[in-house]
Amino acid sequence: MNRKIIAGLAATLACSAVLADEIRNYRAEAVAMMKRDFKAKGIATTDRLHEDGVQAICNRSGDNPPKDIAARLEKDQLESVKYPADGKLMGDWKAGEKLAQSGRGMTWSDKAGVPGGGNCYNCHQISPTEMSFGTIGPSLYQFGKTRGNTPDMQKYVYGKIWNAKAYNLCSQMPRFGHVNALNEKQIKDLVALLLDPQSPVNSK
Amino acid sequence: MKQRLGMLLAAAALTTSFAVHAQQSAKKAPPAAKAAAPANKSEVSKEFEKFREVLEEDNPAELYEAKGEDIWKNKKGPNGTSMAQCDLGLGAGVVKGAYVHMPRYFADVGQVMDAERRVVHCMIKYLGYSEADIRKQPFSNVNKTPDHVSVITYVAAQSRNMKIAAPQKHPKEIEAYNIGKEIFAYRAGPYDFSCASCHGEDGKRIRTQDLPNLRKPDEAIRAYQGWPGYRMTGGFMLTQQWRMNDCFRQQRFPEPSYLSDSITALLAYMTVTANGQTYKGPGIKR
Amino acid sequence: MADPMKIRAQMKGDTAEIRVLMSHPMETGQRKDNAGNTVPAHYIQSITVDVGGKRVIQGQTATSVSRNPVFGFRVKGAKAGDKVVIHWEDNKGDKRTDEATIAA
Amino acid sequence: MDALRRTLLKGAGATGAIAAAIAAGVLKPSQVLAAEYNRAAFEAKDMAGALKNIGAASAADSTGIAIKAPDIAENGAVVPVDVSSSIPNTISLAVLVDKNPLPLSSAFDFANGALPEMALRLKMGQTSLVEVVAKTADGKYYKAKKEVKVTVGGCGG
Repeated sequence: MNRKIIAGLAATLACSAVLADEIRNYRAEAVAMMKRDFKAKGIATTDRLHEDGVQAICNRSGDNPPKDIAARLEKDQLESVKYPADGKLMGDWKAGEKLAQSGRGMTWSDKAGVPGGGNCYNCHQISPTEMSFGTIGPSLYQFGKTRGNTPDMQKYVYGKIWNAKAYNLCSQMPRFGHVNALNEKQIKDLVALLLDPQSPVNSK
Repeated sequence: MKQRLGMLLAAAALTTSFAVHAQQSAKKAPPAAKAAAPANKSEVSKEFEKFREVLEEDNPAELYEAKGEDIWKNKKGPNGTSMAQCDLGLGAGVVKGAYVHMPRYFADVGQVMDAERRVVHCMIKYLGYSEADIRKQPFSNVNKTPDHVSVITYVAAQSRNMKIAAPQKHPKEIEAYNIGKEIFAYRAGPYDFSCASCHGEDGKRIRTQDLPNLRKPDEAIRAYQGWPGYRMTGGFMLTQQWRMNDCFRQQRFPEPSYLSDSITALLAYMTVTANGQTYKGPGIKR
Repeated sequence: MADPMKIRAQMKGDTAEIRVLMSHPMETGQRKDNAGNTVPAHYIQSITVDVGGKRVIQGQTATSVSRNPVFGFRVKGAKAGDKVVIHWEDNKGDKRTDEATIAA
Repeated sequence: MDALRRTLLKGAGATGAIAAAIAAGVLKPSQVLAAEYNRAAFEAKDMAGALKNIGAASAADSTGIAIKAPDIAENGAVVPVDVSSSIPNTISLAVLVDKNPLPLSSAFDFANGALPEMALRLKMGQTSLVEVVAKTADGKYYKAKKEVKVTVGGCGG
């Protein structure tokens, strides 16, 4: 599907660009160059260079898609979230903390079939005991304490980790469940890390 | 759903003028959101800053710089020949200042080359190094620092305290910059990352590592002069080509070929962005 | 053979500041290589510094010192032009001596 | 050289034998240090063992020893540390890292104008105390310590 969309989009854009000011379509040249230069290594195959629909829209809008389009695509993404069949969304916050620490997963140096990590501390402050945290995403310290852990909140956090693009189409956060980077149990454990009252995230 | 998506995208394409590099969309507040207490995010960075000067003052990169100089000057390559004919862009044999004037177009090969690509080109052509061997181990590891890494370190050090001035005259130089700019912003792969995911905003960090915003001259210089750099983890020299390679690894992309056009283009984009800034490398990095 | 040291020596008032970079793996003997084999310990054990023909510093080191070691010392009463001779030896018997002249 | 004879580096006992060996031409002077390597101290697996083997088991806490090191290290593989002693007649300094598998990193003797101070870079496998021992010419030992936190890093800059 993606290829068709991209082809259509590219054609449309290429035409309008040429008509507008005769500038070259450097994006198309860049993508063609990357497809020439990048080689599959381990689990990182070259199909990863193809944009999917969400990536295509974000790439073409400088991460600033038109509001109506964004809203519709976000709804699509949200509809694709698979919630646990047993209805339980909170797992074990201790397992979640371990997962949040791990930055592994999906690189060419990671092995196929080995569960990856959540990569959470790369971008977020979470537990107060971990000083080494990134700031690309917002601080999640006291996340549950300030928001509570109602069923709605659990559902939001689960969905956000499963597919961050369901809530903000061009978010920098990966779609962990959507791309099978994290499984159901792992996401439950991360939900618990953020929302469980016993989690250090919510300590005073 | 697939069809719906397609229609939406087509609609979007028709109804919107797609400004490249428009501002980041406003983040949607999560339901019932109340911002958590902001972390004192600069505390750790400040502590690192206090000791940066100490680390930079005695940088083991100098050991590799000396080794590279020996190889360049003293016919230490496989053929026992000299680098006198190697033109890094400022004339045959001229090393002083050459580093900060690359990437540039080289008429003898008809393409734009970044510094590392040009140095390796010369080492193969004039010193008799094997391209296959260099490609077999392009980057240093704990067991071995390849000769070309030392030579690049030497060449870089010969531009210390000089102003960066990557040319944008030849059409291919302009092309490389513009393609590099697009590669920088291109989101793909399972994590939806582009270079800009980490390097597109001010004041961000991964873990404790500061991330320069590579769209700005005074920040691009920080990345530019970091590499070639002595990597404290492992304790060996790594180059710009390595930095790009490992960023793509963490971007969850497939692997860019060593010395490829894509990497030269990215380096052209970064270097031109840093033009006018003073080079203080080689670096010492975490 | 071991690569040369990089020695910097400069007078500040009546005191010479001496900085030295050494090229050495400083293997702990605990690291495993890619094949899973333990890399044997390999580290500098002794260091001496002579200034103007006199032994001013002697030291012993072990694996807690970083790879490619860096040391800084200060010697009072040294003069510009004095020769600084630094010597190291490691646990495998490799050794290296390099010298520099104290700059004004 | 006299000052260097009474320092942290001397293992117990060996000195006389080595002097005799040199005199007899069996050992070259350049081999002396290697022969005298304080193996017991440097191979001690804990602080107590290392301190005991440099003779500093009962060193007194002192504010005369300055340790300049980061509160949080950018990288535990290379922690820049500056140590110095203002205790009169300090002739030796030893630097230890309490949580490392082999805590004693180095011991240096100073003579002939060398100031009792040094800059060096340490490996630290985890958050640890850097402990510095000073020995004075009259055979007394003093110590001081500073904590350095070691954190998980990002992608390496």
